Amino acid sequence: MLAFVLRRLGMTLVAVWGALSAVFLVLHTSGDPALMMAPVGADEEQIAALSHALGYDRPIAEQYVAFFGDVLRGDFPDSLTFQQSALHVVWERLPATLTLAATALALACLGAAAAGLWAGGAGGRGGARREWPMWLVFLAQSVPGFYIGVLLVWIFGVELRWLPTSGAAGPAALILPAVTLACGVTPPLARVFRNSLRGELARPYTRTGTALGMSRARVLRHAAHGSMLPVVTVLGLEAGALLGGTVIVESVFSWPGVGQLVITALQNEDYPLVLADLTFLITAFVLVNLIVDLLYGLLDPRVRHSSGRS
Amino acid sequence: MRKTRKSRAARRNPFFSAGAFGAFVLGAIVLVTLLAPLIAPHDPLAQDLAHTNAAPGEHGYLLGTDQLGRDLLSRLLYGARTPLLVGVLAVLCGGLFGTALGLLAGFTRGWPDQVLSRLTDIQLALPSILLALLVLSFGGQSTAVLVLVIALTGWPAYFRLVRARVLALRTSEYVEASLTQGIPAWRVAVRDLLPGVRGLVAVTATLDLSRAVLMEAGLSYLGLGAQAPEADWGLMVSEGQGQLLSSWWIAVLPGLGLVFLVISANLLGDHLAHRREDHGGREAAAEPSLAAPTPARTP
Amino acid sequence: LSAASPAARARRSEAVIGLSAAVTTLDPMNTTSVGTDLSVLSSVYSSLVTRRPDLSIGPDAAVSWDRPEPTRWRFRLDGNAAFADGTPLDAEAVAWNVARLLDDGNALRMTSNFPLLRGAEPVDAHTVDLITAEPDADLPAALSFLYLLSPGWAARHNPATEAMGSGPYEIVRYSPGGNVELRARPGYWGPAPAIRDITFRITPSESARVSGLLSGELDMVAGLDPQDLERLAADRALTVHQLDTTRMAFIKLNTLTGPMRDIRVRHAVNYAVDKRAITGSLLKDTVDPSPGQLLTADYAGHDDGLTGYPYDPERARALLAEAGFGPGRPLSVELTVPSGQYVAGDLIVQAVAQQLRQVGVRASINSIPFTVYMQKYLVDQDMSDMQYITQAWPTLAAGGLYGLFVSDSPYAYWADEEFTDAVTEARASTDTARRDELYAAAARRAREQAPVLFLFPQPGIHGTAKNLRWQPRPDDWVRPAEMAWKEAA
Amino acid sequence: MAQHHAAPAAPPLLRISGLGVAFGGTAAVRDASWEVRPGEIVGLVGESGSGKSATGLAVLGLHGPHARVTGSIRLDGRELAGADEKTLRGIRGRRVAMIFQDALDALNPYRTVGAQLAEAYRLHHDAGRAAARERAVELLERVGIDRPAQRAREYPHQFSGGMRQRVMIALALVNEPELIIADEPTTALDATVQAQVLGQLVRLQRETGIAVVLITHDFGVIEQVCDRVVVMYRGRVVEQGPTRRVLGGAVHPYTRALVASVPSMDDAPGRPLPTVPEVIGRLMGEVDEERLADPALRVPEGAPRTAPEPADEPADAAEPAAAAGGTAAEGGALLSVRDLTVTYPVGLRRSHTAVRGVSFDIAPGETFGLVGESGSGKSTVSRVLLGLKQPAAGQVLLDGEDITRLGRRGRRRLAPRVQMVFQDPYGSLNPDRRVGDTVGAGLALHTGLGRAERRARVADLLTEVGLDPALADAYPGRLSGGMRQRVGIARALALEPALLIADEPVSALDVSVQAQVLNLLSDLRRRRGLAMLFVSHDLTVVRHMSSRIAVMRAGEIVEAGDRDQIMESPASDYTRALLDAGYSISRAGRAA
Ligand SMILES: Nc1ncnc2c1ncn2[C@@H]1O[C@H](COP(=O)(O)OP(=O)(O)OP(=O)(O)O)[C@@H](O)[C@H]1O
Ligand SMILES: Nc1ncnc2c1ncn2[C@@H]1O[C@H](COP(=O)(O)OP(=O)(O)OP(=O)(O)O)[C@@H](O)[C@H]1O
Ligand SMILES: [Mg+2]
Ligand SMILES: [Mg+2]
Repeated sequence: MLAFVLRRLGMTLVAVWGALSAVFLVLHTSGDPALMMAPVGADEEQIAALSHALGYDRPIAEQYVAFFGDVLRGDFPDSLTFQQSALHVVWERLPATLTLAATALALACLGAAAAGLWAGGAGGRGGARREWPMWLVFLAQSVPGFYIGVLLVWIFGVELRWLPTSGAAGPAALILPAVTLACGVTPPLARVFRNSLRGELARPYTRTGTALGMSRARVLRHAAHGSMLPVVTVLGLEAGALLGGTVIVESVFSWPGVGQLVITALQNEDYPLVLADLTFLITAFVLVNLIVDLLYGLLDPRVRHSSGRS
Repeated sequence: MRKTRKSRAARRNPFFSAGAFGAFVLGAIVLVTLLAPLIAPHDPLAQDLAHTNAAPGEHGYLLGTDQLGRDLLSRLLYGARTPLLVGVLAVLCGGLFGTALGLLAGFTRGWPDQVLSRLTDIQLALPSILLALLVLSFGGQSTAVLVLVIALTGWPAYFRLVRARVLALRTSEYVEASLTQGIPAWRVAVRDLLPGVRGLVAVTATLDLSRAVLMEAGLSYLGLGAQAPEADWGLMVSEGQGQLLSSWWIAVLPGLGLVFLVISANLLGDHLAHRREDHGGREAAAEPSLAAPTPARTP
Repeated sequence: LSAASPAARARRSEAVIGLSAAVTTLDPMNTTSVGTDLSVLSSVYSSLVTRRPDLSIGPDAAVSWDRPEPTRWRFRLDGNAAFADGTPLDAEAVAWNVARLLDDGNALRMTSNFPLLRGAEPVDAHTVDLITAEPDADLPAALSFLYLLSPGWAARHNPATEAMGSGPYEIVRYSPGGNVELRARPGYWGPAPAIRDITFRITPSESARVSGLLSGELDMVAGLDPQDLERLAADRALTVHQLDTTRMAFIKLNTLTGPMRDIRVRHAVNYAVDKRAITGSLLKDTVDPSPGQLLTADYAGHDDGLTGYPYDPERARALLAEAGFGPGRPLSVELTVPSGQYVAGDLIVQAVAQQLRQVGVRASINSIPFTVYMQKYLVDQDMSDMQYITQAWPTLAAGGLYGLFVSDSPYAYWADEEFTDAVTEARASTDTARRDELYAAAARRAREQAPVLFLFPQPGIHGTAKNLRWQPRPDDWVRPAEMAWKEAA
Repeated sequence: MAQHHAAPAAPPLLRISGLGVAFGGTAAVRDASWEVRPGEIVGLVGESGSGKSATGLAVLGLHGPHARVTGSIRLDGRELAGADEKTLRGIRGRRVAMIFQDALDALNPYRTVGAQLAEAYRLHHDAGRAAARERAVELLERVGIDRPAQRAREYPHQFSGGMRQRVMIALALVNEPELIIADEPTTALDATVQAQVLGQLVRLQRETGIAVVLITHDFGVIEQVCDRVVVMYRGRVVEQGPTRRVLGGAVHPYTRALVASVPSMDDAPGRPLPTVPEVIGRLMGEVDEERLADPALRVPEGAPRTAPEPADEPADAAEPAAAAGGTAAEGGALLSVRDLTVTYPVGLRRSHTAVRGVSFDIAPGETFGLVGESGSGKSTVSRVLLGLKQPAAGQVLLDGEDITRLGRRGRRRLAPRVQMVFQDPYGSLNPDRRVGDTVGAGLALHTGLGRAERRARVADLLTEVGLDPALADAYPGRLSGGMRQRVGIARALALEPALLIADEPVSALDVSVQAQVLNLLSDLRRRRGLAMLFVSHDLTVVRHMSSRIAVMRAGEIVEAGDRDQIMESPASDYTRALLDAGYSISRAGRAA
């Protein structure tokens, strides 16, 4: 198990390193950040001085090393728009995003569990009567997130005035953005859960259970446990969609989280803030996947016992 | 005989008739987009400032006009151009790239596999919409960059599926049989493995098309994809969302267009995936259910 | 849910104001964003003088001021004025603030608004003199932007992330980019504000602001899109205010390089655009087209005698043909717009582009973020052929705004001796009649030379909850202290 | 083994009458009637798809939602067909238990063995957790698992195949049922393990007197274990009766042909096996399959009771090789394997030695048998001979040339000389390519033949292996397992190799088809003078095909020598155990 954890950890670090390198490269091939940071009307000397002060005139390899040094120390340059530690700015916005993402994830898991159990638990019996939640899921999957958001604001916020449409003011304001975000994450979860539950129910061991005299509910419970593996995998992959989704959902609902922050930072070409924000998002995503991997080991004894192979 | 088999498939698979429907709608959208210059009643860019925000039916505009008095119907007819063009090109690029590399990695194993697999890990560590935002914001936006960035975020799906399939096929006896016949490895890869992943790639590509379209729409919505005054469904939703209160049709109709486009691609993809499961025999049945890709989704 | 209604907030003496962008810093000298940063900070800090809703300059920390010498302004401070921590707002403090402003090492964004200011000299505890390099009649107007920090506090705290001022409110909660919550300060030395708790809610999307107003989540939003006017006006729970702002909108032409060097082309584009059609449709007739002027009527120096370019596409085509452009050799230009920055800016640009196309000019639209736009415009000095912009001068002086058009200004992209000479002379002149004459000449020259495609003033449309009393302003300030709940009917 | 008989007078425990099971349009079981008496072991035998499992599942109502069951299934007189879920749930596991084929899949992989046993117990007993756990340990001990208390805490994947099957048996026994239906409980196991597991089952059956229905396709098992046997064909019960009678003198032609086609230790090695169609043809003339499934059909009176003698070809298959056996080592060898060691990497650093110091020779025209249990390294050796795997050490000399260090080019030269027939008739043909392409691919590469010539050659090859040449244009999806295996053989023959490697060529095939493929291989070998490496885990089959045999265990050859010497006087204990464990039907009993 320890070897397994270490291996996963190693791969995680490689992934973080690679993703950050990609970010670094994109940012550095797009121009001298000093130009963007210089005050309006600054002349070339001033820009050169600023560039030097910030270290942007050093060779790229040196900057690359320095960049990772900064990341490791958690010591990011100041945001241009907020004039304070970019990491601090991101940190301050974090709770809003976490609340939103966690609520959406909980909603998605509930929805996926209900739809998956209903449609997959039939084990192929029941036909359309059991399949309708999957059609709903299918629809949710085919509607762009921003469109869902826009429609929800229109219907529930403006026409019906049931729910707040913007800002993180109170639990009621959480409902629409969380539902929108959940709409994006539920479909893959529900589909995978349904399919894997069906697959699990078709596996001989569930038949063994029935042959031993287990009730349908008990067999379902065992099968549901078995079907968790692919669900958890998809959950890890969907963490990316969830984080990406916050970018759009936070824009639509003016939700003051890191997703909206990254959009404004990109628009303002706030180089250090983009960097800090992405570093955070990447790390969060990769961490989630690490957790998923470890969960895998917990869920499936076979994985736990074969640390050598994956 | 054929007929009964088909109808049985139809009964067993609720997506069957839906698949035909998806193909039909997708075809219709493509056709309408191609014929737009012939059938659109107006120039999609022509403004009629005297009749802005006209409701559907008003002043002879069948579906109304937008804030600049442009005919919404004509804009809708043209509006699938960019999503389809970008989507198809991105799917082609990503699909070819991912399939080729998946074939390479799965077949040779060893270090190319290691390197490429780590690369996809890294790629997947960057949520695709963020990667796209980053590249488009700092790399400048153009259709070519848009296609590339969508393809870039799409190739790992093909890579992983093809690689897994090739890894499985690689040790299959018929591939070994070809090798023992002295047939060169690359030829075995092309003649024995490629056909084996063809169906899988086709399914993935169809579902990837919906992902690409959604991503194009999402980026256009955020202002990083298609640019005004172009008629583009995602951009139109973004332009019209401020008018939902007074002129809902400006944002709602192009959004519906997107929904139809994506649904039809998803239906078709699902149908193809199911058909593979139904008729693919042993190979398909042996695949884990995960391998039948669920359509990716960009919010 | 009733707790979220304006009526409930009125009972509890609260108000929620929608802001279009995040508050980026709490340092009032390091920002020039009036609509957002400074609106919030003006409640927390006080300045020497303040601009009232009717645009006149009134007292704040300074009770009176005069100009004992041409280059010396004298301000007498309110003896009660003090910071929240009890330290007095005295002449020393003002002098320290001026020094902080003028110290280039601090690289403060506000500094460039005070090009003539040279320093401050305390006269006594409550009197301070401000010295200018040249006679500067506009200094008090400029000082309405200068918010004063406590020297002792600033030494121990970071003003960018914390605030402690002498204004009517204090900050209860602030996170970078997040909502800002204010609470009326019990010990405030001036008149207490009418509403106790203020929340500035960051709502970058226009539709979110509008739906926030309609659903009663927001009590006040400034700078709305005219497209929403009808719907908002129809809502009986809202009051919609509508007036011209001090910002003039126009399309700046790059007269230094490219096709716009040719005055015939500049005239042609001015004739090609139907300003009236645009104000009528996109701006819902909230403003009238500009009479060929760079200033709005609020500025001292506005020339009432000018007329704008009429809509005359035939003339435009003829002029273009004269300049050598026609069907065989169409003119292609790039038209840049900062996305989402200006009211209806993106739509206006599309309308202009389409109208230009009708006279054979191919205008391709380049929509970019505001910061990138400013970068190209000012830092890189790489403006495209045409760019949509709105400009205002905080002191409402013609000299200020015209200063953006003189030959050596980085804003100008226009080198015209006649105009520059007139403006320079007018600014130095103390003779008002002569000055008005010179400004009129400059205005005529600008009209004739057309360094811009003249459009119209930017409309100011502000929405408030019905019960919220607030006098709308032609400038961008949104000050909670100017708001009050009407007695519940 | 099981020779005791229950009193014939005892009322049947399970009586199946007129049972029909239909999946949509296909009738899996038709009008089947048979019964099980208490304490009796009944064998249910038949080729793949004959409806054995469908019958077994129907008894407990486990046939799934798509099957329609008609007729009657009575347990102690109580009707089970169409009974409600609740009734069935009370019976499942409690009165009738099932054992499934693949124990790895049939056990819940996510739960410990002990937990599964305890849960099964608590389903029917009002017992506490501790008591149930005790019961679980007790049963593990009873089915012969060491350290049962500790193993109860382990997961199925930590058990070997044989032990898993024992756990399955324990699971079936935990509630002390009256009847166990065991569906191919040992098919996936090695011969020695199979013997142990079956022995255990029979021992427990004796101790408890539980009735058992043993579903199998292995006549050897039937002969040694079952009291009575029920033979199914195409969904119908064509014959039933006491084991001895059915094996010795079946009255239904199908049964008789089936029994005749099974290779036996008593047969003369190498003699062509009588195939099912052959025997039936000889007995009855032309009979179509559907008519053959008629239970009323009888072997004509005059026909001999035993299997008819096959065509009078000499039983000399092994003779030339036996003669060359002594000289192979002296340079006459076609293939010479010297001290072969093969490793597979495990993880990053470690490696697993699959083959260790293996040496043997094959003379031209000789069939060399390689036998051993699963994982002993048989396939690894074949892979090295084909150049698919590089050995860690040792040499493989083909006509004196070492082929282990050949480059890509050299391997291509090797291809026409060594060819392979694969185990899995489904996996070894590319489903996306036509049969003709598959067979002709090597020709295109290694010969200068034109398109038309190649087609003609492919047609010849297909004819040679007994297929319709028109099948060249068909896709493999249309072919049956036996046909596919013939295609595989044709592909191997296309390049006219000197050495043919057959790795378990018949282990995936039904008994009735197995004989045909074995005959084809013998025939080809004789006609073409092919040398052959025949790999199998089935001693009977290896004995039938080979003149010399090597026995492998854990990567090493434990014994090698002449067929007769190995079979009659094995030198190593392991070979002896292997021989003892083999369930082979004895023709002697029937000859009497
Ligand atoms: N779930 C099912 N759906 C459709 N057809 C089925 C199903 N299960 C079995 N069949 C069909 O019923 C027939 C009998 O199958 P069954 O599994 O009983 O055969 P068997 O004798 O057990 O064969 P084997 O030796 O291969 O296990 C076969 O033709 C099979 O294809
Ligand atoms: N590709 C591989 N990687 C790692 N180990 C392998 C590989 N192939 C085989 N082995 C191991 O090598 C040993 C020998 O395997 P091999 O396939 O040669 O056995 P076999 O005798 O053919 O068995 P079977 O009768 O099951 O086919 C086994 O322990 C197996 O686990
Ligand atoms: Mg079976
Ligand atoms: Mg093997």
